[in-house]
Amino acid sequence: MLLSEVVTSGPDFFYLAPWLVFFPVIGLLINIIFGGRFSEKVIGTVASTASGLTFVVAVLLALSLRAHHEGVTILLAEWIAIGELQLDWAFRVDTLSVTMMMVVGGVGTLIHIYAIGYMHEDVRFKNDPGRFRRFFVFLNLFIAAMMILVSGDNYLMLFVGWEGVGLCSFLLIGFWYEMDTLARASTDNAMAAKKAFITNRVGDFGFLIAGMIMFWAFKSVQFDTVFEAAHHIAELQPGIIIAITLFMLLGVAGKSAQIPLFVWLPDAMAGPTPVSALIHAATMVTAGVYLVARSAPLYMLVPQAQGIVAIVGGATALFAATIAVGQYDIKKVLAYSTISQLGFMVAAVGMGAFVAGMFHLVTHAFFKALLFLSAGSVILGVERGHHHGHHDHDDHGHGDHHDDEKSEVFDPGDMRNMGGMRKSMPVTFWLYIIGSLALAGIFPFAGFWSKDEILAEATALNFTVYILLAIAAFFTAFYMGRQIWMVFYGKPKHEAAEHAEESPPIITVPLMVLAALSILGGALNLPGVGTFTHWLEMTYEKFDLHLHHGEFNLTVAITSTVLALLAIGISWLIYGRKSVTFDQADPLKRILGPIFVGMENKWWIDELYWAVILNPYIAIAKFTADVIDWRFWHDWFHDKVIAGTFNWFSKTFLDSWIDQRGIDGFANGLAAGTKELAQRLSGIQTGFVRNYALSVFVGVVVILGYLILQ
Amino acid sequence: MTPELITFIFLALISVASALGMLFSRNAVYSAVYLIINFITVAVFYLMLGGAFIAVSQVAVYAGAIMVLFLFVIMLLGAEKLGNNETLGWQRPLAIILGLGLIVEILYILFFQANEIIAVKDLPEGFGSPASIGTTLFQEYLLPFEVTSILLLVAMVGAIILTRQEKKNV
Amino acid sequence: MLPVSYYVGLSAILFTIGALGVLIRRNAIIIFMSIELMLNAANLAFVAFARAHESLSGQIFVFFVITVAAAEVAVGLALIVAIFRNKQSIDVDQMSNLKG
Amino acid sequence: MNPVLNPLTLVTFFPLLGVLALFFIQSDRKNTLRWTALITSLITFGISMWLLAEFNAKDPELQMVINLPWIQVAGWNISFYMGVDGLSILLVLLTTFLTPISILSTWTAIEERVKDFMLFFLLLEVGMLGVFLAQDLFLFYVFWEFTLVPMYFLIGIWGGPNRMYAAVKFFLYTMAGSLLMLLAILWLGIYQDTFAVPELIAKGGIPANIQIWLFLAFAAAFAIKVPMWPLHSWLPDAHVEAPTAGSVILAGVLLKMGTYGFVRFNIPLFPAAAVKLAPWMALLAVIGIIYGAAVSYAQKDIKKLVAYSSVSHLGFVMLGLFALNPQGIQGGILQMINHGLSTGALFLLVGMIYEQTHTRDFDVYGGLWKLTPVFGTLSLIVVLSSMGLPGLNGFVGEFTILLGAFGSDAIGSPWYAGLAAIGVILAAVYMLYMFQKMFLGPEGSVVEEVKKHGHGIKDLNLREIVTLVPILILIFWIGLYPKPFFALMAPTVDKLVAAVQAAAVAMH
Repeated sequence: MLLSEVVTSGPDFFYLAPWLVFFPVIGLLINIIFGGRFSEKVIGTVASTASGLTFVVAVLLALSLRAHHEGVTILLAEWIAIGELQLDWAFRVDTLSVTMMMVVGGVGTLIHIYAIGYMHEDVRFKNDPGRFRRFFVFLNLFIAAMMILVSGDNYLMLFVGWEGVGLCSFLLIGFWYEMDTLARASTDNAMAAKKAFITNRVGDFGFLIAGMIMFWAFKSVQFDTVFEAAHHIAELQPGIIIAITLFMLLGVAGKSAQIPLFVWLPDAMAGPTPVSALIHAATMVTAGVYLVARSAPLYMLVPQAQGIVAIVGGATALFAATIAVGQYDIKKVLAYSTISQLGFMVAAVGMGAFVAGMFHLVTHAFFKALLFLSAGSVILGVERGHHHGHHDHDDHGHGDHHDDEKSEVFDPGDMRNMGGMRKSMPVTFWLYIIGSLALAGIFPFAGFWSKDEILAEATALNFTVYILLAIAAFFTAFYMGRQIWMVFYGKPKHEAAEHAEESPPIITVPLMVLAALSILGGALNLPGVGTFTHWLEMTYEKFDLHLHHGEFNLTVAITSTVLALLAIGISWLIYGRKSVTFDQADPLKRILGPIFVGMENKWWIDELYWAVILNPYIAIAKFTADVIDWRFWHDWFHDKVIAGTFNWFSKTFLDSWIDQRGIDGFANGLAAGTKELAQRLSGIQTGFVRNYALSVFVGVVVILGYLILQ
Repeated sequence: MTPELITFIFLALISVASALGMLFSRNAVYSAVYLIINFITVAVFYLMLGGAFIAVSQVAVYAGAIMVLFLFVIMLLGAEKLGNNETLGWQRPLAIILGLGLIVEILYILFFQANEIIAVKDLPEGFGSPASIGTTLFQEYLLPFEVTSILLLVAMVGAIILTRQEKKNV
Repeated sequence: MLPVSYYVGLSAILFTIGALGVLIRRNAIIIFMSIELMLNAANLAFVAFARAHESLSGQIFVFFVITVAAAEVAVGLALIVAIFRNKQSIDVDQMSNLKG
Repeated sequence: MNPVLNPLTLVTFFPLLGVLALFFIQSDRKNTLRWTALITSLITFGISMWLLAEFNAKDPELQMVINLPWIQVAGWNISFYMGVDGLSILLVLLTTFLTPISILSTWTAIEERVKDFMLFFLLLEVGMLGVFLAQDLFLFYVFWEFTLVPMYFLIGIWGGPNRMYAAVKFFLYTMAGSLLMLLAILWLGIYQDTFAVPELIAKGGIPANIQIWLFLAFAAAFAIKVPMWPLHSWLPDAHVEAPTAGSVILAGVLLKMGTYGFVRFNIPLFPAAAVKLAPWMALLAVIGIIYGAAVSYAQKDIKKLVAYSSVSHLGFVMLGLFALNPQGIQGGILQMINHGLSTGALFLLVGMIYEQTHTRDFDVYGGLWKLTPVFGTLSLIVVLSSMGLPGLNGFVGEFTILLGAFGSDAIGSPWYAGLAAIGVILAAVYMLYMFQKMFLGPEGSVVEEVKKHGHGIKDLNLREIVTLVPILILIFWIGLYPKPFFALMAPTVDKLVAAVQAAAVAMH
C-alpha cells in the first residue's frame, strides 16, 4: 500500500524526504550537546544551516516532482500496527506538501538568520544571555515538527507534527517565562503559553475525534486510502464525512486561530518577535489551511460542511480585522491581522478555492513575516533609543522629566510611544511600507494577486463570504494605514523613538529578501499564466476533483483596490495629521464611540470565555476536589460513615467498655476494632506460664476424651 | 498373687507416694530427695523389664548426677521455700480435676479398650545387657549417638554463657 | 510375667503427677523436677514397650532421653540461676512479662 | 523444565538472595547496603532480560511453564504454577526495570533504617513478580497479599507525618477487596476442581449469571487496587505519605496489578460477564478520567496532583481493556507501561525537588527552570509524556485506547471514547498547570527559603540524571517506535479477543 513508487526516469531525490526532519533534529542535538561551548555565532550558524538544508531538500524534492506529478510516498518505518490499525512513519511528497516545505524551509531559514541578530540583543536586554542557545534549539525543534506535519502520509503523523508545533509554540511563547511582555516579573508570558497550548488542545480534541471516526469508517487514516474510499462512504453514509470534516474544522479553528478558538494568538505575541513571525504568522498557524487543502477530497463531498468552513473563515477575517483597528501594540495589530488573513485562507479553502487559499498562504508567509520582523526591528530600535535616552538622562541627574513614571514601565511595542521613525530607521521604514502595501492588497504587490484571487473565487462560489471578506479587506488597509501613520510619521512621542537606531545588517538583510518576495510573490500565479494552479493541480488531479477555476475578475480587483486606497486615505485623515498619545483618546473613538471601545477591548471575548468556560471549570474542579472528593467522599463517607458505622457496630457488638478514641477512618476503625478484640482476648494471656501449660493440658484431656468416645 | 505382682504393687506404691511427696512438699530439698527415691524405684522397674544397662544408667545419671545438680542449685540459690499463696485461684482445682480425668482416660484406654499387652515369652539371652546396647548403639544408632555429643557440648557452652556474670557497665 | 499394661498405667499416673506439678507449683525448680518426672514416666513406658516387642530400640531411646535430659537440666538450671540473679526469685508467677 | 534454572523462578526469587545478603551486613554500613540492594535488583533486571530473550513473541500460549503440585489435600488441587505470556511479560520487565531505579532514588533520601528499607523493597519485588507470573489462583492470591506487607511497612515507617493512617488505610482497604476475591477463588477451585488459570479457562462452562457474581468479586479486589472511581480514596493518602521510592513503585507497579488482574483473570475467566459489564466498566472508567483530571487540577499539593492524575490515567487503561478489541487491550497494556514510566518519573522528580525544599505546596514554587535547567527540561519531557504528546509514549497508548473504545462492540457507543477524549484536554490543563506553577513564572518564595539554609536550589546531580535517563529513553522509544512492544503482546491479545468474541457470540 505504502511502498514508494519505482522511479523510472529523471533526477530523483525522494529518498531525501526524511532528512527534512533529520536535519533540524541533528542541528538541535548538536546545539544541546555542544552548544555550551559554542559562541552565539556558531550556535546560530548551526541552527540556520540545519534549517537551510531542509529548504535545499524541499527544493530538490520539488525538482524531482517534475517527473512524478502525482507524488510519491517514502516509507521510513512502521509505527503502530494493531489489527486493522496500520500506521507508518511515511513521508508524502507531492506538490501540495512540497509547497509547504519550501515555505517552512525558506521563511524558516530567513527567520533563523534574522534571529541571530535579534536574539543577540534581546537576551541582553533581558539579562540572560545563556538563553540564546535554548531559543535556537526550540526553533530547530519547530522546523522538525512542522516538517513532520506537512510531510506526513497519514492523518496521525500529521497529528504528531500538529501537536509538536503546538509544543514549540508553547515553549517559545513562554520563552521569557518569568516576565511579562514588558520584562517585569510576572507569570503573564507563562500564562499566555499555557493558554496557547490548551486552546490548541481543544482543537486537537476535534482532530482526534475526526481521526477516530475516520478510522472506523475507512479502517485507515492514510490519505490515499481514505480519499479513494470517500466517494463510496459518502454515498452510503454522508453523515460520517460531515462529522469528520466538522470535527476537523474544530482542529483547524484551534491551530489556525479561527472563531471560536482564536483567543490564544494575540497573547502568543509574548514570544520573541522571530517566533511571532515564523510560528504565529508564516507557518504554524497556516497548518489548519494546509489540513483543509490536504483533505480537499473529503470536503468536496460535503458542500454543507464547506459552507460552514467558509463562513467561519469569512467571519473570522472580518471580526479580527475590526479588533486590529483598536489595538495600540504594534505586534498585537499584526496578530489580529494574521487572524484576519488566516480567515481569508480558511474561507478560500472552505469554499473550494484550494489554490487561491494556498497561494494566499504563501504570499502571506512572505509579507507577514516581513511585517513582524520589521516590527521587531522597530521595537529593538525603540529599545536601543530607550537605553540611549536613559544614559543621557542619568547624566543630567534627576530632572523633572515629563514621564519619569512611565519610563518605569516603558513599553517599546506601544505605538503611542513611537512616531516619526521614518527618519531614524529608514531601512526598516521602507521594508515596513512594502509589507503593509502587500498586506493591504495594493497592485502589484504579492498580496494583491492572492487576495484578489480569493475574492474573485468568492464572488463565484459564496457571495456572503465575499461580502465579509471585502469589508475585512477594507479594514485591513485601514489598520495598516493607521499603523504606518502612528509609527513612522508625525513627531516622536517619546524620546526613545527620537533616539531610535537602525538595526544591523544581520537583521535587515533577511528582511530585504522577504521584501523582494513580497513584491514579486504575485508572479507565482499571475492571472492567465497560473503556474501555481498547475503546480497544485498535479496533486488534486489524482482524486478527480473538479475544482472551480476562478478567472481574473477585473471588477473585483478594481473594487478592492479602490476600497483599500479609500481606507488608507481615511486613515490618513484620522491619524496622519495628528499624533495619538497616551494622554488623549484615540481619534477614532470620538467618531465611533462604543464600537471603538469594543474593538479596543477585543469585543470582550476573553472575558466571555473566562466567565462561561474557565471560571466555571475552575469552580467545578475546586468543588469536586474539596467538597465532593475530599470532604464528602474522603472525610465524611470513609472516615465518618464507614468508620463510624464500624465503630458503633464493634461497640455494641463486642462490649460496652470499648473506648472510642481516635477512630477516624474505615481503616482506623477496623484497626481499633481489632485492637479491642485483642485486648479482650489478651485477658486470657495472663503471662503465667503455668496458665498456658494448663491450657495445653486441657487440650490433651479433651482430645483424648474425644478419641475415646469416638 | 505371684511374687512378681506383689513386688510390682509394692514398688508402684512407693513410686507414686514419692512422686506425690515431691509434688506436695514445701521444701525443695525434700522434693529432690523424694524424686531420687522415685527414680530408684523406676530403675528397679527397668530391671524387671529386662533393661539392666538402662537401670544402671538411670541410677547413675538421673538419681546421681542430675539430682545432685538440682540439690546444688537449690542450695546455691537458697530458695528452698516459697510462700504458699496461690495467685491463680482456679488453677489448682482445675489442674487436679484434669489430672484425675487424664488418669482415668488412660487407664480406661489401657484396660477397657486396648487389648491387654502381655509379653509371655522369655527374653533372649543378653537382652538389654551393656554388650547388646553397645552393639546396637554403635551400629544402628551411630549418627544420633554422635549428634548427642554435640548436643551435650552445646548445652555446656549454653550453660556457661547463661550463668556468666555480665559486666555492669554494658 | 506381668502384663505390660500395668507398667504403662503406672507410667501414666507418674506422668500426670508430673504434669500436676508443673501446673500447681510456682517454684521453678520444682516445676523443673516435675518435668524430669514426666520424662521418667515416658521412659518407663518406652522400656515397657521395648519389653513387649522384644526390641532394643525402646531402651536406646531411653538412653537418648537421659542424655537430652542431662543437657536440658544443665541449660535449664543455668536459666534459673540467671533469672534468680535478675529477679531475686524463682517464682514463675513473677515472670509474667508476656502478660497481654 | 528444571524449576531452579527456569528464568521465571529465578527472576522471582532472586531478590531473596539479596535479602539474605542484607542480613549479614551491619546496619550502619549504609552504602554497602544500598549497593547490595541495587546490584541485586540490577541482576534481577538482567535475568528478566534473559527471560525476554527466551520469550517467543509469536507464541500466544504460556511459556517457560513450571507446574509443580503444591497443596493437594482434601481434594484441593493447588499447584505451583508459573508461566509468562504476552499479557505479563511487559509488566515483569517494568517491575524489574523500576526497582533498581527506585532503589537508586533512595540513595540520599533514606538515611534511617536503610537495611530494613532495602529488605522490604526487595521483598516487594518478589511479591510483584510473583503476582505477574503466577498462573494458579491460589499462588496468585498468596503473592497478591504478600505485596501488601512490605508496602505497608514502606509507608508506615518511612512515610510522611500522617503515615500510620495512610499505611493502615492502604492495607485494610486493599485487604477488604481481596477477601471477596478469595471467596471467588475458593468457589472456582472447589467447583471447577482446579486453581490453575489455563485449565479454568479451558474448562469454562460457568453459567452467565454466576459469572457475573464471580466477575464482581474479582473486580472488587482489582478495582480497589487500580483504583477505579469511586474506590480511589486510599490512593491520595498513600501517595502523599509514601516515601518517593514507595510512590514510584506504588504508582508504577502496584496499581498495575489491578489492571493486570482484570486482563489476566476477569476477562478470560468470565468472558460472558466481561462482555455484559463492559459498558458499565467503561462508564466508571470515563467518570474516573474526567473526575481525576478535574480533581487533579484543583490540588495544592504536587504529590496529590500526580496521585489523582493516576486515577485519570488508569481510567484510560480500564477503558481500553474493556473495549475488548485488539486496539483497546493492546493500548491498555501499553498504557500500563506508559503510566508506570511517566508517573514513576513524575514521582521521582517530585521527590528530587522535595529533598531540597521540603514542601510540596504549589504556591511557593515558581521559576525553577531558570535555576535548574536540566531538572526543568527533564520534567517537561515527563509532563508532556504524561499528557500524551504525540511522539512520546503516552500518546501511543492513549490513542490506541481511544480508538479501540470508539469502535468497540462491547462498549457499544462512541460516546464513551468521545468523553474520554475530553480527558486529553483536561490532562493538558492540569499537567501544564503543574509545570507552569513550578517551573515558569518568577522565582517562588521557596527559592529564598532554601537559600536561607545555605546553598540555593541545586540542579540534578549525576546520580539523579542516571536515575531518570533510562526512563526517558523508554519514553521516546515507545513514542517513536512502539512496534517491538506491541509485537510482544499481539498474539496473546488476539487469542484473548477471539475467546471473548466467541463468548459474546455464544451469549446471543
